[in-house]
Amino acid sequence: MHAETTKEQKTAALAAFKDLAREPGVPKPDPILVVDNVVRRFGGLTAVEVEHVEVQRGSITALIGPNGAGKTTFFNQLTGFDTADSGQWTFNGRNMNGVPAHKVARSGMVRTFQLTKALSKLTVLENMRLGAQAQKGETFWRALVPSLWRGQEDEITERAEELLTRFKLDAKRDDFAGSLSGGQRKLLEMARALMVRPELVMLDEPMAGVNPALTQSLLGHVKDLREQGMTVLFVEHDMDMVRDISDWVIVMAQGNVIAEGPPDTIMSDSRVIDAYLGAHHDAPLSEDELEQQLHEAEEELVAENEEEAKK
Amino acid sequence: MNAVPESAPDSQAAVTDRSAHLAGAENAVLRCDELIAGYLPGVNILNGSDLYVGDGELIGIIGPNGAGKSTLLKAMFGLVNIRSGTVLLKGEDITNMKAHSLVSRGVGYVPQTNNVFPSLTIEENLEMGAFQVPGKFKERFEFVAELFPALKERRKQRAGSLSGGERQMVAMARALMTEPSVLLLDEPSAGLSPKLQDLVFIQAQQINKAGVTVIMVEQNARRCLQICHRGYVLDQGRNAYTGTGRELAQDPKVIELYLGTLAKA
Amino acid sequence: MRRAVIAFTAFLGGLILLLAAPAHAADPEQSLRGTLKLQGQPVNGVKIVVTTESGQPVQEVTSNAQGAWEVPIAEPGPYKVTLDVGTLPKDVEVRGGTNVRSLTVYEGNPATALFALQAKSADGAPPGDDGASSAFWQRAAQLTFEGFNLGLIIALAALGLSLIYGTTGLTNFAHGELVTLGALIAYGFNTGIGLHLIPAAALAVIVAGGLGYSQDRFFWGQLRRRGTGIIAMMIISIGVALFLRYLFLIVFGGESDSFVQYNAQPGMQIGPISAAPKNLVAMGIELTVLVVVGIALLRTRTGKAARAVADNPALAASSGINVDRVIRIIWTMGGAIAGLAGIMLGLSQNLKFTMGQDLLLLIFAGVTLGGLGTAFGALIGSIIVGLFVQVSTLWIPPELKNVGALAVLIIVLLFRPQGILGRRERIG
Amino acid sequence: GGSDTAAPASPTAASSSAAAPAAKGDGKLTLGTLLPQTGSLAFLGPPEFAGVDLAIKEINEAGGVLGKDVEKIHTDSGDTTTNIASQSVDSLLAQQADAIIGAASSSVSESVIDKITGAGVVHFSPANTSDKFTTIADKGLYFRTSPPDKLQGRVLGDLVVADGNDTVGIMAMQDSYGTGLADQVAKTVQDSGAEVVERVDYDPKAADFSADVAKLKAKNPKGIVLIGFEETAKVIGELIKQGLPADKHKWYMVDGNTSNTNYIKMPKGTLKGVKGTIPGAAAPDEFQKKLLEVNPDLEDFSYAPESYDAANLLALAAEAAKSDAGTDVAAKLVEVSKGGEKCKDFKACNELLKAGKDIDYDGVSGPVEFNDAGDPAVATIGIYQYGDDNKYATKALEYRTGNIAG
Amino acid sequence: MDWTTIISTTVKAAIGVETVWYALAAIGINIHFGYTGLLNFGQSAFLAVAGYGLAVTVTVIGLPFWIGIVVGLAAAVLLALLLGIPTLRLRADYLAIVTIAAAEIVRLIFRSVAFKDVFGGSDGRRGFSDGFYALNPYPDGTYGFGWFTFNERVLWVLTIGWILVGLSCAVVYLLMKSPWGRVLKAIREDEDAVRSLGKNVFSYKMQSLILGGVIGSLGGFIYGLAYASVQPDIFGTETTFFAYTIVILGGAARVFGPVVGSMIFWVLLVLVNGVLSGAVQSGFITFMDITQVGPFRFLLVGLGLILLLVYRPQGIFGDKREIAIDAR
Ligand SMILES: Nc1ncnc2c1ncn2[C@@H]1O[C@H](COP(=O)(O)OP(=O)(O)OP(=O)(O)O)[C@@H](O)[C@H]1O
Ligand SMILES: Nc1ncnc2c1ncn2[C@@H]1O[C@H](COP(=O)(O)OP(=O)(O)OP(=O)(O)O)[C@@H](O)[C@H]1O
Ligand SMILES: [Mg+2]
Ligand SMILES: [Mg+2]
Repeated sequence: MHAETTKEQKTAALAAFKDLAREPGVPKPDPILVVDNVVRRFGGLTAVEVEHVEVQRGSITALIGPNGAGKTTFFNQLTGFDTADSGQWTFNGRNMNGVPAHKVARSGMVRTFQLTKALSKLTVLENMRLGAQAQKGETFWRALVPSLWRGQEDEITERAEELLTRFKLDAKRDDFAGSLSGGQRKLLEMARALMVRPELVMLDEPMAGVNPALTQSLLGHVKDLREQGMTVLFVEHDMDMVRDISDWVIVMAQGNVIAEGPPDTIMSDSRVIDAYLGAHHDAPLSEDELEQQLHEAEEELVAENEEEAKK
Repeated sequence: MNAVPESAPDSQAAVTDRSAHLAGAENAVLRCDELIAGYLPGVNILNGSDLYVGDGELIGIIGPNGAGKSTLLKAMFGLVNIRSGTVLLKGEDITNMKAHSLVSRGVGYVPQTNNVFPSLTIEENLEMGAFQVPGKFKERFEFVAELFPALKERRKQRAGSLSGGERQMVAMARALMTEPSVLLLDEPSAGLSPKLQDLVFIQAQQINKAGVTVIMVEQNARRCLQICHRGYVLDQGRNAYTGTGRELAQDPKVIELYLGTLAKA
Repeated sequence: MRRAVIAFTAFLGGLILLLAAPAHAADPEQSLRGTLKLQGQPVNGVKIVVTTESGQPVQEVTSNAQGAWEVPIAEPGPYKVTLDVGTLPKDVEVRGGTNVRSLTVYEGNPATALFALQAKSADGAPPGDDGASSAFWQRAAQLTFEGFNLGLIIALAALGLSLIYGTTGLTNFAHGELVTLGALIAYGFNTGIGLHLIPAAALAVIVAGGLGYSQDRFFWGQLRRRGTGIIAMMIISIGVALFLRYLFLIVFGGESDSFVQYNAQPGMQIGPISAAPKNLVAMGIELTVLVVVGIALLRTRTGKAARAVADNPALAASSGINVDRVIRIIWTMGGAIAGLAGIMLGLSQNLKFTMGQDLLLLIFAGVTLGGLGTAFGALIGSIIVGLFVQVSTLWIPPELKNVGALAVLIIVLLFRPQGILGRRERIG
Repeated sequence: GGSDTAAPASPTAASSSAAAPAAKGDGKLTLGTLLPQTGSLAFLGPPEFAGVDLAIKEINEAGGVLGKDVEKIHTDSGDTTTNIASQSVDSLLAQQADAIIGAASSSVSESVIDKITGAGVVHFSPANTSDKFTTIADKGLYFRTSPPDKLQGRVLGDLVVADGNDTVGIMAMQDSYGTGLADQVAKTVQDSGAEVVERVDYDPKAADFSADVAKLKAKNPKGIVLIGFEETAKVIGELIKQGLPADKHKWYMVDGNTSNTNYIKMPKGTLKGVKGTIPGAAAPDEFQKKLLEVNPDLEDFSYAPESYDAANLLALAAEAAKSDAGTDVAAKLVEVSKGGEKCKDFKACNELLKAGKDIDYDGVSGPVEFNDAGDPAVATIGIYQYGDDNKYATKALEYRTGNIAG
Repeated sequence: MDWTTIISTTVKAAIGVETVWYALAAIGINIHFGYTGLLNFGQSAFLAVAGYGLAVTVTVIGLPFWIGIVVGLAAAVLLALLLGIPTLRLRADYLAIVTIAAAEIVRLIFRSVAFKDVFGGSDGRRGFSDGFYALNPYPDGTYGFGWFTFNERVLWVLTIGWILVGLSCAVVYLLMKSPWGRVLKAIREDEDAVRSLGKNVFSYKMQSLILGGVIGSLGGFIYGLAYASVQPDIFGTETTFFAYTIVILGGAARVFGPVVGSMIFWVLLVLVNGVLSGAVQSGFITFMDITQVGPFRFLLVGLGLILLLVYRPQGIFGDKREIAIDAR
């Protein structure tokens, strides 16, 4: 498997996962995030009901599941953007329920939004700079004296520019973020979250709508993050990506964690295939398969029509 | 703007010359000629795009982020002001025509973002989809409910509280309510689970088989090229490559610049 | 020194006046006087003693057959008047107990001392706590009614605002002026042409609707087409408000006036409440309009389209909705409803060029309290505001009655930031 | 305002010690007005402007002042919310106004008095009632012909008691006019042995007055004193609705709302028997006819007499001083207002002046005798009564004259 | 028509006291609304509490002028805290209404009979400015040339006023260039995004509310000192509306926007008035009489506001691109 990218952290992560049981809620050797009994209901609908889940430090963990499984809602609970009906979770051993969103982020757990939140009337570069933590110039009194924060600002800018280049947004650096295309916003969202230098970054469908060529080059970057010691938890529907970069996969359905395991195992799990992946979970369709599928579909349609005609 | 493909598009699929376009566009259902359009004064996003769709064709548009794919669709649909160039629908000039009059001419559109009415329920969203043909609502509703059963269960839920994927379903379903004869889809598969992505592609194909002309913008480029008759690669507001889906999917240049090799592994 | 000058001047002035105006010359300087009555009947033969402040006797008199008494006073200044209780008829007493009045007599003017007389009752005490508490409840009932009365007018005005806000996102600060406009048009038909108020009002509502339509057709619609942002539009609406308000001032004048009919209509007593018939009819009309429009918005195709346009105009257009047409319908309705609200306000109050402006804050409070952009929210919010404005006067001085309503707005939003019927947006 | 002798006690003494700038008359008397064309008191503007216009018309017909026609410049005082009075004063001062008649609102006057008196110009208000102006630092340049609230309050209070109302309710507009008058009425009534069972200060801008009236109703007073301006029509509508009509309870009104135009649309007899007090020794009837010649659209006449008197007094003082400079005029204002041969209009007074006599101008609003603080010292209050047609009889029931200070 | 008068009053208005204190109020609003996106429609309340804080401290309690200023500033900060705690969680349009409500409550309390002993009812308070004028370095007299003159009192107020305006602009300039300002602007765009990046949104909003309120309150001082009085009705919603107008005129989120906006606003108001009354008086305009000039002027102001925003929605200094971004 991708021997060329296997580095120290990756080996460590893989080693950690090696002997783990493939079952929901399995304890990890060195969890950075431990979640217990988190429940969130909307009226009669139980959006999230997670009994126990752990995320291994220094790994790339994918969170997958059908639409409406509760992945985003789960993220919202963990990061303080919504209040869970019950349950508790710890990050780095610290109890995090009830902690307001900004404190969650400061403690090193940063999330991105599925429906992007670009700061429209700030330039792309300013968007990026905003992400940096512990800025001296962000306290009122020090802000009044530019010399106190200039140096730090330059560093931040440099870092921001690096990231922008990486995310192919460098040409847009001085444009308003509001004028970005859908995909560019996704990119900005992710790049901005990385500016925080979090310990755990939670990406909510970072690559939906991003051009595949670019996605590919960004995956390398995500892997680098792991090498830098970051933990990545991401939601994604692109199975190629999941297979390529994740060390571990957690599957949610109807609010519950239904399966956990390494990508390959998960993708051959029949429940996962039923609930999520569908008939062709593997690789893109070959021409023949495509033909066949079409054929099947057509037949179905014909059958339907006939049925209707009978009525 | 994004990086320009370094070498001029010179591979076999590279067809940017207008003669081919003009030839093909002769009897097109929908055609755009040298569109120039943009949002901000003085900044053009589309720099003379050409595009045509024949009757019953399924067209794919791919390209890097910010290339102007969405803008192209919006321009055709009257949501972005066209600065020069023309859009013809079945020979009729529809340049800068209001969106709602296009709907009555049988054009349907699924936007990429903000594609549901958040404060309306799912059912009402779909009702709006059938705004011009209220009589058909029941029948069409049954149809889309079968496609996306989740929608029927939740018909009274406000779309604003739906998950990203659920919204995408609503958006797709809304456009299918009218039985359009030309359908513009802007990344319909984004955010959907693999199973539903399949469904969307199959549906697109089926709808197309049923005689509907489809233009589809996709970042799931490989899948898109697999099912489409012809494809356009858009870069910097211009057509960089055109060709049949298969041609484009196999063009090494296109693969390198736009498709990536990941999925091939 | 200064006082002396003033006194002298005054004296001089008084003197000259006396000379100049013979009508007054007949009056013998100043006096102390009064009339004693018991239940409307004069009481005579009661002794009244007038002394100076320090107790120097001035004069004693007894009340005459009309119950009147009068003591001429030579020197202006403070005096004491004592009623000799012993000379009162049996079973009669001075209300309040004290029979001494100390009052000042001013130069050239009579001063009246009043001794209210009452029959001695067995228990002595006039209606006590019981009466007070029943008066309290009666007032509470009246205020509740008034709360609904005012609340419904606010709701009607708020409905127009809410419709327009809900569909176009425009926070229309000129809405108060649209309310005034309706009232003034009706006034024009009513007094200018001499139509009876009912046809005049009907006509005015139609005209107000037409003006609403043209406002959008020729003004707001054009701005939308130019891509004017909503904040800019909001500020523009402040400009429109100024423009219209002062136009009204020029045309209508600064005074207030009323319709020809139903002016100062006497109330009738319904249980603990007194209400004028016009109030009841107005409330009926208001409630009907509110409910009908509210339901229409929820159920009809155009109503749903209006909400769709509110959410996302571009998508609405993509769904085949003629956005401009929907907005125009809403503006027409909004204008007509605002006009009707103005007429109702003018009916129950008076007409003035600032009448709408004076109500605007309460309208906004109502709309916000209920949840912006929801028709029934506007209804509920406005009625709550109306009720608080009125009922809070049970405990706070009436001059501060708006404080009660505004405070409740703040408190409710503290617990429900999205308003009573508003819904919170999902994050993420 | 406080004369220099009276001022030292006031906190603003420091700035008042500065003498007014040297007078610089140009031989032509220019009267500026600073009266409400806009704002919440806009309804008071037309009668006030008309009063000044009428006076100036008569003055100029009688040959003007110092041989020249009096010039007038009208400006808008707005109300305190619009804040344009100060700009208006700037423009008046720039146009060499010698005296400024205004403002209607005490608050507006307060905000510009420094500016006006600082320029050595007479500040003459026809309507300010706030007692602050008695002691304000004004360099001796502030005067007013405002209705004498204290006297009116006393007269009204006595009237209420004399009519045998042992329980009295007061509805007063919440501003310096309303509360000042209400205080005085309440005091008189209470001293006389009647009881003020309820006093409601209401916000004149309120959308409706039902709560205010309900509060009054709960105490069921025999006599109801209504103090306010034209919004009283709304209050009356509410009184009638809630069952406190004038034929069951006795109503009393004041100069601000005793009107012949505001209530005529009400059903016949609504105001029958209601009594109102208006300052001035004559029925305003005749005067109002003259005003209507100046402005036929007038519907309200509040403060027109006071404005008219202000203009006349200024003109007479200028004649007496033989100068149009503000400080000179101010110096003569007290003199022409009292202590001399009585006269009632500019023409007559001016002739007396020309004949070298000391004059005492008696105006439409009352005898207008200034004390040294520039406040009117003596006044006449007429008591009027409404008839079946919701208008008051032009003949007063009685006049009462007295010292305002008491 | 008397052009000297018209021009002289206009020029004076451009730098006059009203321009100064409206500019200060508008600078505050610019911080709230322009930079932070807080639709604070209760700005007049900040002016009010500051003015009354000074007035009551000096006249009722009898403390010296400087303490009055400190009390006024403290009152503004306190108001910001009181107003902010319940309201800063609200969506922009809700916030607008709630702040109007709060400001009205403040005004109604100041003018109420119930508190007349403290706040002076509808007449307000006067007699607290001596301490300020005692500091006046200008000797008595008039200063300037020709028709362009001020007396020493006005000159002193204007000096202080413009210094305050200058300082406020400098502070705004420095802050908005800084990361602190960046956070505010980001909050204006999307709070949740900012929260997700670890910034305490509430705290920044509160800082913004306090800063804008305090700068606005300086306007309240200038008003009170220049007129030597405070009155409740000046602090009505109209004042806030005009201040908003000024902000938009100048261009929101521009450092000098409010200052230029205020100058333009007052110049227009005075110029229109001068020209109109001049024209009426000298008979060029006959369709209205002189007493209608007042309303007509405001009518024109309304019209001017409309036209300006229609043809230049971004204001004088604004950036057209910014406006185009969120056009609906
Ligand atoms: N505020 C809300 N009110 C009502 N229902 C809600 C709300 N938020 C989420 N839901 C429901 O909860 C379920 C879980 O939503 P969530 O967004 O977490 O799904 P998801 O797993 O992220 O899906 P996707 O892959 O489509 O993004 C959905 O069915 C959604 O409709
Ligand atoms: N509302 C807007 N205002 C200004 N500029 C815009 C706007 N929307 C898009 N743009 C600009 O137009 C360019 C093309 O945008 P468009 O949305 O058409 O791209 P796209 O090809 O659909 O990209 P993606 O695949 O990321 O959706 C982008 O570079 C962006 O900067
Ligand atoms: Mg999701
Ligand atoms: Mg796109």
